[in-house]
Amino acid sequence: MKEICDRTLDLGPFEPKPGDDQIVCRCEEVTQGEIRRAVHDGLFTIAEIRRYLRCGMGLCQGQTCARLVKGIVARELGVSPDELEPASSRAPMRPIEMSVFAKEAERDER
Amino acid sequence: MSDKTSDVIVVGAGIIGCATAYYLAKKGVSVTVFEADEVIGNGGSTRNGGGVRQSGRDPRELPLAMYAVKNLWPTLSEELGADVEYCQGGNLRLGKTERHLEILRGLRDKAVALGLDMRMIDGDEVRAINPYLSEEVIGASWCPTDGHANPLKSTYAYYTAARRLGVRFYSGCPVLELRKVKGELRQVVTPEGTFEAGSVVVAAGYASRKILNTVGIDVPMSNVLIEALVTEMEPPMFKQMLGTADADFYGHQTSHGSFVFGGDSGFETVNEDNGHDRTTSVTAPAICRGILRYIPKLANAKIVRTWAGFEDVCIDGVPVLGPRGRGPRPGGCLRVHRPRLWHLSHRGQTWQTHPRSPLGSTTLSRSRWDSSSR
Amino acid sequence: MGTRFDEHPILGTTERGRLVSFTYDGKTLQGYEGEPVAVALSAAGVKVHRYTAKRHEPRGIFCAIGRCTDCVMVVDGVPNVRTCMTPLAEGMRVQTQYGATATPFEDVATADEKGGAR
Amino acid sequence: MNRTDLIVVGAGPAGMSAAIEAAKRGAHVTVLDENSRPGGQLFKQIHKFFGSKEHHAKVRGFVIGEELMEEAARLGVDVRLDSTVIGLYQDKEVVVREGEEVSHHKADAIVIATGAAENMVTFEGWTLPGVIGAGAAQTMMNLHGVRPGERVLMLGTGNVGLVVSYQLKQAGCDVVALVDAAPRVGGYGVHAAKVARTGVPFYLSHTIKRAEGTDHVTGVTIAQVDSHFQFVPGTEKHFDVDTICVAVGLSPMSQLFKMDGCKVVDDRKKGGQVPVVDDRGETSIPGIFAAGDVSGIEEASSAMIEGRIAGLAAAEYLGFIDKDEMDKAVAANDAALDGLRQGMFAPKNRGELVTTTEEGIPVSQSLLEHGYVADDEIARFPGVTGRVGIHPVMECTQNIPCNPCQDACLKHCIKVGDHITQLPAVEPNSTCIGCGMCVASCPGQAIFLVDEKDEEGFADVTLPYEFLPVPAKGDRGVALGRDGSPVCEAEVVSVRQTRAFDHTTLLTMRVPADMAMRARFFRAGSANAATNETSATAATAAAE
Repeated sequence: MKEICDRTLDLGPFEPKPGDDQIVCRCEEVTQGEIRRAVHDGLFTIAEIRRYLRCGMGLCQGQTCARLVKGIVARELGVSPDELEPASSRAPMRPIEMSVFAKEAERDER
Repeated sequence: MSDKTSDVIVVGAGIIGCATAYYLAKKGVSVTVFEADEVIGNGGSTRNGGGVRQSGRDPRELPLAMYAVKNLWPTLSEELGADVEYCQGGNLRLGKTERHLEILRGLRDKAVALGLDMRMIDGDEVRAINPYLSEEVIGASWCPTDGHANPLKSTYAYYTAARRLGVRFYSGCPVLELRKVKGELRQVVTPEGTFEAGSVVVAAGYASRKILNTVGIDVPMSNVLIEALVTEMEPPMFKQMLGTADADFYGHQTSHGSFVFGGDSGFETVNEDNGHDRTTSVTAPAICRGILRYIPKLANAKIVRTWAGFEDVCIDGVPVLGPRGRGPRPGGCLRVHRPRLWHLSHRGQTWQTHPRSPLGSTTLSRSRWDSSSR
Repeated sequence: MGTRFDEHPILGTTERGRLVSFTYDGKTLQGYEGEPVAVALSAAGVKVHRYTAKRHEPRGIFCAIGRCTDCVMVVDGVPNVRTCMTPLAEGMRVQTQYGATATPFEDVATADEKGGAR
Repeated sequence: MNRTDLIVVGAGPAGMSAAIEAAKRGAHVTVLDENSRPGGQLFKQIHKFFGSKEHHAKVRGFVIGEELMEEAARLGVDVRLDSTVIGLYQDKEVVVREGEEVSHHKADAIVIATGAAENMVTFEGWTLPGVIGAGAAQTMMNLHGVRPGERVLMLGTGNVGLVVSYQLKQAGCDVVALVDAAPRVGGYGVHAAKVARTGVPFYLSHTIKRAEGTDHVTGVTIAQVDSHFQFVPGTEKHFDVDTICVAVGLSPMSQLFKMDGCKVVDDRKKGGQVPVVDDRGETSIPGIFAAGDVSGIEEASSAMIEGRIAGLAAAEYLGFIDKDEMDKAVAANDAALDGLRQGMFAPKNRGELVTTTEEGIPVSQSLLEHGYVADDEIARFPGVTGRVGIHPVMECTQNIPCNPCQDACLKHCIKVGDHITQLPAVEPNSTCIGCGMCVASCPGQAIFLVDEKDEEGFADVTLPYEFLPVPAKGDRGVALGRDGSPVCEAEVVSVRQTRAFDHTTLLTMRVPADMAMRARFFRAGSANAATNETSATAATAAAE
């Protein structure tokens, strides 16, 4: 995304499109329209979109929607999805109960 | 005005930089913001626990916090046109032992002296406010006007609002050097060229130190990795911001339903420095243990994400805010901050554009170290 | 509805645990011990596992391997349980999840109205 | 802290292969997998695998899984199931959830073989219960013995979509249509053909317009799309279904690499975000390796070889073998991998249109556009010859790395040659004895035995059959053509089931002589009482 350094980049007015009401992030119920609008508001990176809208931040952590969100953002910006830096990956790889994460197994040294 | 000049240049697009830019633009000031990272708000602004807190603050910064809670936060969502999820649910700082209560009373005394409504309550009163807390909690300090907000939404709400007002943002554009012209700080050198302004505001977290070094200013500060976690959506339980006398953890339930908690493992100062904002294998479990000792009911809440980020901390734990040099001078300003939600946006308004700032002229100034008898 | 089959041309006879009873929104159903709760529900014709928090839309089995949010229900009082990963046990109490609770949205709305009138 | 030489994350084909190779060289290996059964996706793969004899070809996926487990157990590999990796932290520390607690594991080398996750597409109603991933369908029917639905529409004609459609039919579901927005079938033609001949219509250049229903799926409307993937008005077709199955590709599950700071890139030819690796699978962090789908989506057979290479490289990194020994062992695997990466479906051809075979024969357009080779196209392929007396007819028309048929025939009637992607040809002077081993061995179910008895006016066609109930000798029914439509009446004259056929029944049906090269599937009952009536016709009528 090096080429989009100047955030004043004009994407033109936000115009509704068919499918804007469709859910993209199933976990957090974020729609295509919300994502498109956020890009027009100046949120040009996947990290910003995720933090602002919570898409990809639910239980599945973007397993299902990351690719879809990337496609929508790239289309709005007029760039290839490959140019967008994907969001960071963080533990836990699978959701884990607090009580489990808190409990360290007895040491089994070998 | 040309592309490369503006009234003010802000270095750093965290919540402080974005808020400063927003309030200046609102007053008709032209602003250019430079962010080294490709992502806006990628430092402490989006890594913290979201507390909008007055209690437990250093007396030097408390007036700012109180001003913000009174004048700024209640209408912020409306003002910025985006829900920052502000919730004035109060702050409970919990204690389980007499020693804890002693610490809490100390905090209370300092706060009350400056006019903050903060009082000690016993265990039953605590559980009347928050019935999910363990029976082991014997008391707490209670500040009903504290609360929490969503730091991510707040940062981006300021950013998008500033952008709407015409603030020019450059991301992925590090400031390489500051330059003085005729003794006044006027120029900012970036890979995109040299930019000029009447004032320069440095709000770049720990990077501020290196940037300020280019004009011979040093701030005694360091970089600390803070870690936090978030759970999936849970049924609504409580609205308070929680903390403990022992600092086991801090956090709250968001309006979305998830719980956000931060804390530490105690190993922070000796952690291997890998130079990355990655979590360690011991901290999140330590935070969980801390939480469950106080809120056993959260045992089944599932964590979906943990994260870490650097927080810049000055040697005395209090931010630097004020003009370069000994006193206020038009043009050439210096601001360094700890990325905490409450004071940042506030300062942009009061100090730069508000006629009656609650700030003493030198309370938070860098000059506080100049006069120290080292 | 997910009909069970006992014979498969390649896999032969399906092995199942013992038949146990559990409740689904108060109704008694039967399934095989150890199979995922979602499978027992599917075989019993249950398709909707939850209604979402924002749009109150129905969701059911989607990934069946514990990666998505869609099959979560309130199991034995605990919300957000991924039923596709949770083995069925005798006497389990399974409830449709509304947002993050087992209380239907209509009931929440009614309770709010009553609360407001007080 | 648990310490070992090598930790492998993922007990799928790649991970298990890596563990086995490293353990063979003396390394202590721990394999971690979140599932209760090892083998990764192998346990849902009930079809016979493509490839060569050396690499488990014609063995069913779940059996390969069992074989890998046995070998690992013999070598003392510590396979920990129900062990969910929570994260990969600094200094090769893996935090693992086991039961209701977490444990910390450290190794000097790590192989990450976490596989892939399913992609999705959005359409109106895609969140309704009844819209499921293809993996969900496989899990429900192949692991738990429950049909995901009764009437299913499949979106996606890649190998997953094709294979799962077939599996749905094996589980007794009615697959009403296969739909793909692309203009051509994405997966192996033979996988498509075995579905098409059962009567399932293919709709290429079509996609789902909406899933219908209030609380769950009760129907679906598809429509044609133009070359820009925009709907063509007036082309809508409706189907009554209770399930929509989505199989639109896989993405590498590379999060662990990213979490640990390994360099990753987006690579469309590899299916998404993958770690940057050298030719031994080593990432930008020394001692951390990648193998299998996580480093680029391919077939399981490639994943196994990649796993072996990563295991050897890890053994060398750990000092259990020297570089020469590794290079020698890796070279053999490289050659095999190279072989598997040839042909029309090689990673380098992803997204490309291949119009002729390596032999210079035009690819069947009907296969690409409808899922079956048209009657007037079939004769041009080298496996298809007509002659009096029993002989194999190999309707294998695309260059894919696979040659079990060649080995299956003890009479050397079938020749693929040294180049594993060549189309099988009938050896001119060989004598077929009708043993049927080639029919049962073909993972694509593309081989038939045809016995043309000209004087008597009929022909016997032997076909692979993997459905229930198995017809009995003497049953009368209908022979279906490659396109799944009835072509003539047929009578079952022989039903053969042996261990060597591995659950594939060889059904021989008698048809009129002129149907010998058209009749390719058997359906019990009369032509009118067709159970799987061409739903397409009905649907189109309904839409009009």
